[in-house]
Amino acid sequence: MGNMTNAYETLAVVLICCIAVLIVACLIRSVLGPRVTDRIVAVNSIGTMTIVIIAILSVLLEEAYLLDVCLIYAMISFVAVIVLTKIYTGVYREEEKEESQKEEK
Amino acid sequence: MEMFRFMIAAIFMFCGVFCMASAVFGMFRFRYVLNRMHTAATADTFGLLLTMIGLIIWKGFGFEALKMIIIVGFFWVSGPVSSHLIARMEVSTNKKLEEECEVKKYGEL
Amino acid sequence: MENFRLILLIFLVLCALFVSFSKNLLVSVVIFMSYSLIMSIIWVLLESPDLAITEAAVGAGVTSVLFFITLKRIGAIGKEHPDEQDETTKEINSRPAVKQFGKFYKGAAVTLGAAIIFALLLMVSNLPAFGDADNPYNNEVSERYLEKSIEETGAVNAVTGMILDYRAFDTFGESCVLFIAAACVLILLRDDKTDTTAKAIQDEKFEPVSDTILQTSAKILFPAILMFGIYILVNGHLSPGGGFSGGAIMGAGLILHVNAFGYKKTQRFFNEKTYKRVTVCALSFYCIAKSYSFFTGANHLESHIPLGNAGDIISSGLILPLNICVGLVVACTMYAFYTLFKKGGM
Amino acid sequence: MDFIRNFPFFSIIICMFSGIITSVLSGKKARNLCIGAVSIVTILSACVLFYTMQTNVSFIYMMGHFPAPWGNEIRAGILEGVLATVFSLILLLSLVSAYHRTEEDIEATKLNLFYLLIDLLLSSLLAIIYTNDLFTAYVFVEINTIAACGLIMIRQKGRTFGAALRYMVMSLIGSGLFLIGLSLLYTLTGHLLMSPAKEAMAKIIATDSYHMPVLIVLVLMSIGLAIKSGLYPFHSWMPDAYSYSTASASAVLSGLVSKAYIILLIKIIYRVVGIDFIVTSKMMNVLFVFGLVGMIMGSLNAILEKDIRRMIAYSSVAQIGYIYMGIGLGVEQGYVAAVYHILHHAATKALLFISVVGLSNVSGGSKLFPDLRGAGYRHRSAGVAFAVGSFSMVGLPTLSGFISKYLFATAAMSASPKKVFLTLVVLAVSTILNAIYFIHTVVTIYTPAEEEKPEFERHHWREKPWVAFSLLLFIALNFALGVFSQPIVDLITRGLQMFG
Amino acid sequence: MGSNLLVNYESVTAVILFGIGFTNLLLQKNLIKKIIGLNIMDTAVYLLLATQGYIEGRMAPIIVNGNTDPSLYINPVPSGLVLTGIVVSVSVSALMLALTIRLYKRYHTLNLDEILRHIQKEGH
Repeated sequence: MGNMTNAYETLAVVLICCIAVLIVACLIRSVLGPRVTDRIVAVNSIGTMTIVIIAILSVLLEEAYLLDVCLIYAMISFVAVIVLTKIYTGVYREEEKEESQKEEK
Repeated sequence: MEMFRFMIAAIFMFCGVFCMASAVFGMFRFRYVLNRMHTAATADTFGLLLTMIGLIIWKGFGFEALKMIIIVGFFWVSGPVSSHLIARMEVSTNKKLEEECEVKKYGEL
Repeated sequence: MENFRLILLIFLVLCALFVSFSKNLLVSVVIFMSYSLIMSIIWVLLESPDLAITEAAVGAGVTSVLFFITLKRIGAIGKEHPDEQDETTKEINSRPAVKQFGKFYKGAAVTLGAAIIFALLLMVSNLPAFGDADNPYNNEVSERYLEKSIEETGAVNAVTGMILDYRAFDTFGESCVLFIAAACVLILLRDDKTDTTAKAIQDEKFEPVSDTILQTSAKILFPAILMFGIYILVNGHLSPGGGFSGGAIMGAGLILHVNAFGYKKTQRFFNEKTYKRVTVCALSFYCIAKSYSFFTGANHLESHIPLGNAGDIISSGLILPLNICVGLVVACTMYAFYTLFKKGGM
Repeated sequence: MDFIRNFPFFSIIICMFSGIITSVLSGKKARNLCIGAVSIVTILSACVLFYTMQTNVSFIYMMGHFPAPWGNEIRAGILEGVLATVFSLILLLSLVSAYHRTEEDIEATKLNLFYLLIDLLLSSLLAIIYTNDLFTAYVFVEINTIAACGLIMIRQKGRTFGAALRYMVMSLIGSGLFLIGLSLLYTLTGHLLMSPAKEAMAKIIATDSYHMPVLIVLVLMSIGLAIKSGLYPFHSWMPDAYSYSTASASAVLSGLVSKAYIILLIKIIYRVVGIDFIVTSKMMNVLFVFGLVGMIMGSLNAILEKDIRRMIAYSSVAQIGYIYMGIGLGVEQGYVAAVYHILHHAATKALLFISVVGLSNVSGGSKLFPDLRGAGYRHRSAGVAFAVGSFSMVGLPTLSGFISKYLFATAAMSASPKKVFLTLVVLAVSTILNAIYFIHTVVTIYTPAEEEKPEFERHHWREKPWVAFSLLLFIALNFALGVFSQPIVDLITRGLQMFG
Repeated sequence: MGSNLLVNYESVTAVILFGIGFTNLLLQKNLIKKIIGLNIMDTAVYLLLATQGYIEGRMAPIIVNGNTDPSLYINPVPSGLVLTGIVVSVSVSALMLALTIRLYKRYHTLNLDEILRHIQKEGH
């Protein structure tokens, strides 16, 4: 059974490091991203990858309550996406209203 | 038996991480915003499912497995809704949408 | 595991640098949100799940939402204007004296920052190494919290036992910090226009357009989020979590409900009056319960609160009701912050 | 365990509870509840003072069922009793004497939030005075900062938001430095409570193992608290913060809020590090030099000011310089003089800010010197109060200012020779500068204005008896501090001996 | 005792983040950047505090099936302090954001120097 645990351990560590590299790539995407949508999508996928990392860590460190953290992240990234999209569409609609008023004048 | 189970779990988790890597690769590769958003959303949800299945196989059945299923269930309900919201925001605010993809006005469907 | 920690730490420093040098405000807020996402992975690695949950719910969740709304109210989201300066400032900035002072100020601040970093680095190099057991703070104080936490406070989670029973005065001050910050935000952002017509027009403007897809999914997810918030709240003394994070999750659930169903439906069960009543009742119960336990403790009287047996939910004396009170206060305050920032009223 | 030992705990809880209740009350009820709570707290602190004077020992009050290094605890002695009584008395007087002005400045719907901020401010002041635990002190320092920021911005004008934001940025830098010093201190000593931390610190100093980190921790903590209390180089937020808020708010802010952080610094010096280590470390000289420079520069800026409220705010920059100079002397009498100056400055500054409100009421609400000419005749009690306050600041005998300058001089005698010369010179120069701008203002308000502007109405004290009565009480407090100075100085010395 | 600088990475990162946050709070002209700098500074201090509590090879301070031997768990005191600190920094940044909104509504700029110049122009 001994070699099984460190086999699992190396598997988990390798996976976590790959996902960490992916997170850094997502960060660069969110910095470069020309449009607001890229930024929201990048943060959303950083959130999902954090969920996966914490899930793997919780199985690796044998602590069941870390899975609550993953569930919280799922909720938080969902609420953040809703708020951001509502805000951006609201801002865009106001801009259009201003332009239409300017054209009427 | 133990080695067999480890192999299956490893395969599932590697596929999951591969999906995520393809999502990130897709985000950099595609030219139009909607394509980038599409790859990120689908691959994320699928990658999450595969990794979670791998973890469940690794951990065996118990409370952790139940929690992971709840997480996947929650994500499979909220993921598409958030992608829908982002896509609708993109469509309604992108002025130069025509040359990115042909858009049928509501009337012409 | 070693190099994984390194990748995350380098990621943190990268985020901090990106934030300070990025021109666009929305980019810096988005990067700051991913900064606190990664910070909570580091809390997991440092074996403190309580912090991971609180940072996730309170730090990453509510702070980022408040930042987004502030950016909207400031108009920094839509238009790509970095920092447009009106003509007087440009004229003033072009004067040589101001430019010279600007350079001096920038140089002084950077040297001050570098000096502080250097002093602290010198300090850190003398601190005990990372993670070794025989450091000065691993003494009888933390031993007793671990050994006696079950029999003295009844809490399985030693951190919650320490917060709500051993060092309860700090946490009482803590909920007063949240209460007074909510009062200040009320002073600033609540606009009490007396004429009801203007208020009606304004309410109409903020009513979100009803979107069936979001509403159907909110019908499923809103009860799930509230249920999960109550689970974290009630299990505060058994598993990590407790009042603050449970309350923040319920606050996030309320924010989801407002965004999906609009203010009119939410006002049916949660408006300004319920906010005031819930906060005052919860905080005054907290105040009375804690003064009772302080008074009996100081005068060595026997406080007749049963501790119950360790494992189940109704145990550990006052900790459960206190967690519920703190949870209610935090949930109402987070929702109040959201509505005050967005609309200036419940 | 006689019942009186609960009084410090009762006073903190009463203020917090009344603060929580005021959030639902209306403006008028909130004011009465707040004034009732503050007067009860004054009586309770006076009883604590008398009790500790009889038993002549500082008692420890366990907050909760667990003894020292595990649970929180409050420690009350003679010094804490004196400070608590004087602070709550000054808060009560400044509330009562300017409540009509507060009602004019603040919208009716937000009046109860003002009294909520005052309640929680007093409870955090008392908690900082009484606490024996470093992290509790940090939490209540945060409550103090947010309450003070709320008080600065309560008038909802453009200027007050700018002043409040500047205050918040500077004091958050201060509390950030204080927090990192606190966490490094915890890393070194392993204790958060002050008394066990002192033994651990004594062991560290004896073995000289962490010599460099102890010095860095001390520097971080004292710079953090110096920024928050507005010592000279970090004082830029002070003039705007004090001069733009309502009358009783600026009296409370300038008199009490910045003093709480200095008391916390003295507590850390006495109870965590011990005076002997302080004398050897060079750190105190830094504070001493900053104090001296603050005394001179504060008074110079005050002379150049045209607005009377900003002038008084700059003069409190100079007074904070006095206090840090007293601490920097590093001698027992130096601390006694510093604490006495805290009491003197709290009483006189609050008096000055309240009387300025009376003067500006009768001169068309403007605060510039030309309009204030002859205001002393129009509002008799405010003119007398302002004159008494300025003479006490300048250092007229029989008033508390003279006694504190005398205490500083005697304390300087027993300090190291270099410091003696510097202190005496700077003391003399700053007294002269004080005299210049205070006497100048007293002269302007008492020179009869050439043409009597019609719209300046004369104020008769029978219209608002409360205002005149509380101004009288303020003047009496100043005279009491000056005349009965010897018993008060003995109390402070006994308090400081048992403070360690 | 000299240099275990290279051993404890977390403390070094915490100190660097504290420096970055501190200079941001002091140097940035834009108010939103200042508030983000404040948040970075606070999280850096909490990282430093929580790193001191960590002990290699021990579990989180949740007593597993009644076995209360302290050498199994890490030190719970720092995580208690940081829990309080996180909520303090959330309430402070909410207050600062509200102030920024009111300042922007009044002066239509986020640059602190411009705001202070407008205030001086307004006179007493």
